[in-house]
Amino acid sequence: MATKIKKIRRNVTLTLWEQSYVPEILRGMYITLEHFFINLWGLILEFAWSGREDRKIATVYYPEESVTPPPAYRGRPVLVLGADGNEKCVACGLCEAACPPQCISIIGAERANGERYPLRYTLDGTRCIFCGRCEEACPKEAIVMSDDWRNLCEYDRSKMIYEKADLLVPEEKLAGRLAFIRDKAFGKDRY
Amino acid sequence: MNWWETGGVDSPVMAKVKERFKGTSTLIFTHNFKGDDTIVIQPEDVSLVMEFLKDDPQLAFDILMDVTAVDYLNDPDIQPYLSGLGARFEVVYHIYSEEKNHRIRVKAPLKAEEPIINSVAFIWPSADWFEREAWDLYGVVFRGHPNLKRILLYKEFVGHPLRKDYPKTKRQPLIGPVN
Amino acid sequence: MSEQPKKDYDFHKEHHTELLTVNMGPSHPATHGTVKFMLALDGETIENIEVDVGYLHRGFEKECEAQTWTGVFPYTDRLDYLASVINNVGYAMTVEKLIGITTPERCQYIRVITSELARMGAHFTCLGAGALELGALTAFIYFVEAREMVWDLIESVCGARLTHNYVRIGGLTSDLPDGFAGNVKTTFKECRRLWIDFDKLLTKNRIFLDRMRDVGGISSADAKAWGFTGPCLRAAGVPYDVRRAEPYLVYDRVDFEIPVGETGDNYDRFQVRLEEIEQSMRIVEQCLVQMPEGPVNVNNPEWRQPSKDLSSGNIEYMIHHFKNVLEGIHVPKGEAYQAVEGANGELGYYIVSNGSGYPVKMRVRPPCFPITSALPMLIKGRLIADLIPTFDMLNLIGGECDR
Amino acid sequence: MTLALVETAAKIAFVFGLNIGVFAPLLGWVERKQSAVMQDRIGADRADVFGFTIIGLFHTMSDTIKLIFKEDFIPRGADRIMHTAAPALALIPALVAFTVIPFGGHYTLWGHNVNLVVADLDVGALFVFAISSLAAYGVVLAGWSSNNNWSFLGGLRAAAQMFSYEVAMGLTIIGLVMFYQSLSLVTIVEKQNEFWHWGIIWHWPAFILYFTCAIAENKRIPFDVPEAESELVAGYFTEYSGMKFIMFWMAEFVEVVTISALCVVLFFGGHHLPFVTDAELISGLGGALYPNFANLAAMGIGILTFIVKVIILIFIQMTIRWTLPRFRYDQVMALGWKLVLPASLIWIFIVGVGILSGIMPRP
Repeated sequence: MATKIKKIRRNVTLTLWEQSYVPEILRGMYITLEHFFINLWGLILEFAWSGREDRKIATVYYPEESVTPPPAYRGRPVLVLGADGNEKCVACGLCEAACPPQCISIIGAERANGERYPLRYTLDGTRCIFCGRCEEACPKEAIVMSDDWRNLCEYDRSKMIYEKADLLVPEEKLAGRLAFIRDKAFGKDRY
Repeated sequence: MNWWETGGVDSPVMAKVKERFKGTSTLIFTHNFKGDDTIVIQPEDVSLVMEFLKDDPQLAFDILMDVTAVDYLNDPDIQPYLSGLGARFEVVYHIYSEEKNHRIRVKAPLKAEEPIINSVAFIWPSADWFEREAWDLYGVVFRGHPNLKRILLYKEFVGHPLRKDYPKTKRQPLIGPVN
Repeated sequence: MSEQPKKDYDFHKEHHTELLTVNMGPSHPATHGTVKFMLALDGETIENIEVDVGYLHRGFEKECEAQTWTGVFPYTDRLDYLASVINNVGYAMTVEKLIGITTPERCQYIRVITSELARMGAHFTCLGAGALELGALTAFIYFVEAREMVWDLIESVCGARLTHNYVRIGGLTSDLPDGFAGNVKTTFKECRRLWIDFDKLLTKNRIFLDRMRDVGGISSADAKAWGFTGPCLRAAGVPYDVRRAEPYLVYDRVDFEIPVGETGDNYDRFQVRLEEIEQSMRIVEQCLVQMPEGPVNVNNPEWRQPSKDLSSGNIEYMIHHFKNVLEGIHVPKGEAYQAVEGANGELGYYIVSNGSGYPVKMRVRPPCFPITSALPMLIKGRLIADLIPTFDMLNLIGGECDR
Repeated sequence: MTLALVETAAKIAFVFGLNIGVFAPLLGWVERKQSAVMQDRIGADRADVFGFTIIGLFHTMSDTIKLIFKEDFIPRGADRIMHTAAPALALIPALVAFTVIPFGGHYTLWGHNVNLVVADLDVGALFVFAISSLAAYGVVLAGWSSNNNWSFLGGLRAAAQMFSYEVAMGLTIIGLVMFYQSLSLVTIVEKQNEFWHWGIIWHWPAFILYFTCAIAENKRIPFDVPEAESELVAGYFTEYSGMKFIMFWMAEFVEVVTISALCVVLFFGGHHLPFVTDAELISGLGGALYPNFANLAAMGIGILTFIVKVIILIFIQMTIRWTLPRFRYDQVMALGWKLVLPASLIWIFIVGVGILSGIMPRP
């Protein structure tokens, strides 16, 4: 493909009429007022009866309305609680090694029937950068990036050190994310 | 089979450079691994080589893309000529010619005890900040540089952090408010 | 009327005025927080300026030398944090060049799509901030709104709005979501509407023209000497774009134009970036049409983590997976340099490997680093009010310049 | 005697109550809300009293309360007296200029002649320009006394800009004064009772020039170079916080209202309705049968049209504020001395020729 070069508009010669500032101010005001009256009409319609879809304004009334993140969204990493009440994690330590800021620390132990499980699983919420490498490294799909982003901040750093109790989330809640991992991220036909 | 023995024919740029420096001892080594033409030169001749690369009409290397240093303390066997010269650092220049659309990588091995090389800031002004960064992080001295001071780190920083013998977890002395 | 007063005699000797020294930055509204200008002012004219960078230096190289080859990706996000995917793509392609593998067709198309979306986001921010610094708040908010929509698109693909962490060596973390093409169409319709509004608000506006034209100009020879690349070099009249000069990925199959300026002043840089947004949209639309179905990852467990349902059952894959995560992939010995067209210019990676899982040298060629070194030459003798648009149009990104 | 006193007190209460009590805080809300809707945003709407957030109106109240309780910080090495006096010096001229502006006409209520202007000076226009030039002192003192390089530069810029635009502003009005043969704003308004005698019809170039100078005088975009956030952090009021900061903002908003009121009086026929003269209005409302009621109604309508016109002009100023980028400092000076001043001189010449040759019929 020959390199096609496009000369940019230099607007060097302004007609005398444009030399004076007046047409430019009017053009600028026309645009901003156009936005103003479209949005105003949208607000009146919305205020009157119709609700959200009439509103032309891009912003969202945050606490009342909220934005639902897409399936690919990487929120807080959480441990998956299996149907049988035990976590799926086998304390192999791969997420601990893969985590760039090293914010995961695991102490493994074995149950009576020889299954490994994490005796203690701490994830340092103040260090976590939500990069999703723990989710990739985990061979058992035990740690998964939920789409939980609300009220993650605390006034006290020690409260942000998540222990196993605050990390466990039942599998049904994470169905969306697990489906995403099995299909889009690591599905068979992606390779 | 070592990584640098790629065989294959020399590109016109490499042929021109080899032909120019055939008799002299400037060229220590050349290779074009993965298609990147690379020449390794004696540190003393850096100004000579650079001026030739910039002024020669066929080469016309007019944009100095990058100047950086590499510390081969722990594994000198990566580059074949390092152990022979007893060199530890290596200053690497990446230069690109906009008209001819070709690139070259020039490398100059430096000994550990006196990492000094001539500055190329007078040929390409863009080298000014790159060389200051190489001095700041690696401690390579560029003779003739307009103002060789630290650029990324603060004045009172002790040592050159990117050297391999600078531990990652080293603490710096605390500096209080100046006034 | 906007010509600078030519000084033909030495002002100080005649009037013995003392220079007012002022520190602009590092936390000054116009410096976006990471650069300090030590100005010696004679009234409003800048007699002497010294640029002091390094306030956002986080030791990127030292950090990467302690990380495995795959663990470096979250760090590359934080270089040019306005267009993180381009950094990821640059790094991944350099390592793939050193290893010698090529990714499947669909992966190359998706890499181009996400890079162009990220470039649009970066240009929206740069132009919006440029207009904001000159007082045109409404124009800034229009482009922030356009950027929000593009970031929502990227979020639906990569999972995060700013630190994308989307590309891997030999592939991508995930494929495009369903209905992505439809979203792109509606978003681009909105973006073009806002682009036209922004263009109408500012491009022929006499106040804006006087502030931007003939300010901070540079000739093409000087631009090349000072290491300019990207929009700033193209504004100076040199049509150098890595996507055209050394086509990588699928840039040789898409048709787009390179905007080129004439005098290299702020107005040209502004126009070149504005035009590049339009070109990026064209590229994304063409890629969405040409993109084939198929895999996005290299099916080779030595480099790319295998698919989940295989590895959890098959012990041989499991060994590879454990070795790759714990020790990192063993990139063969050697060195490689690969340049990619970043939002600010040529973003080059120079890596040296000694065959182990950890890089020996991980050098990033920051496009805005040499451009900022030319700022004193551009601005000396001009007014303090000219420093602001010039600095904005050079578009220094703290993360990329200080690493 | 006491009746006249009561009348003046009522007028003063009305003018300053309207100006400070209603317009200044309202403009704080208007600036946020209008810019928000213009920029596809929602704008401030969180401050609520018992759950009622009438689209953000309580925000002005919450701002004022917040700023009253904020720490009133005087920087080290600042000149304390000047630093405290500067905001007052900036606010008072903007207020006082409102006294000579007639917001209504002559009405006879129960045999008593009421003239709706606080001070009916014969030199009304001159008084306004004299007072508004005092505002420059407040700004320069603020810049100089804050012991901060940025505000020092901001103060200098403000001084130079305000002086150069005062000169131009005065000259743009002389065309009108020649046309209406009087400096007193009250007679100017009286002569504009018919639509075709309004100032804008014949003097629209003077209106454009006057409006530019007025915005420059008030240091709002595109002339807000003294407080250019991107260059001088916040210009002359960098070191101000709490109530003093609010006084600078109040001065700016009151100035916006004063400018709009002046434009309405000089160019848009004060309180007159477009095609209805005062006499017709009073007779139309049953002047013969109930004179007092008719006069009272006419007075109400007069004040209402005056306020509506002022609101329209404020809306225009706000739109300009949110549309244009900012000048560079030397361009502001060049525009003031090389474009506006000569243009106003030429306009005076044109008006003179027009009047002598009879093209411009004087009312």
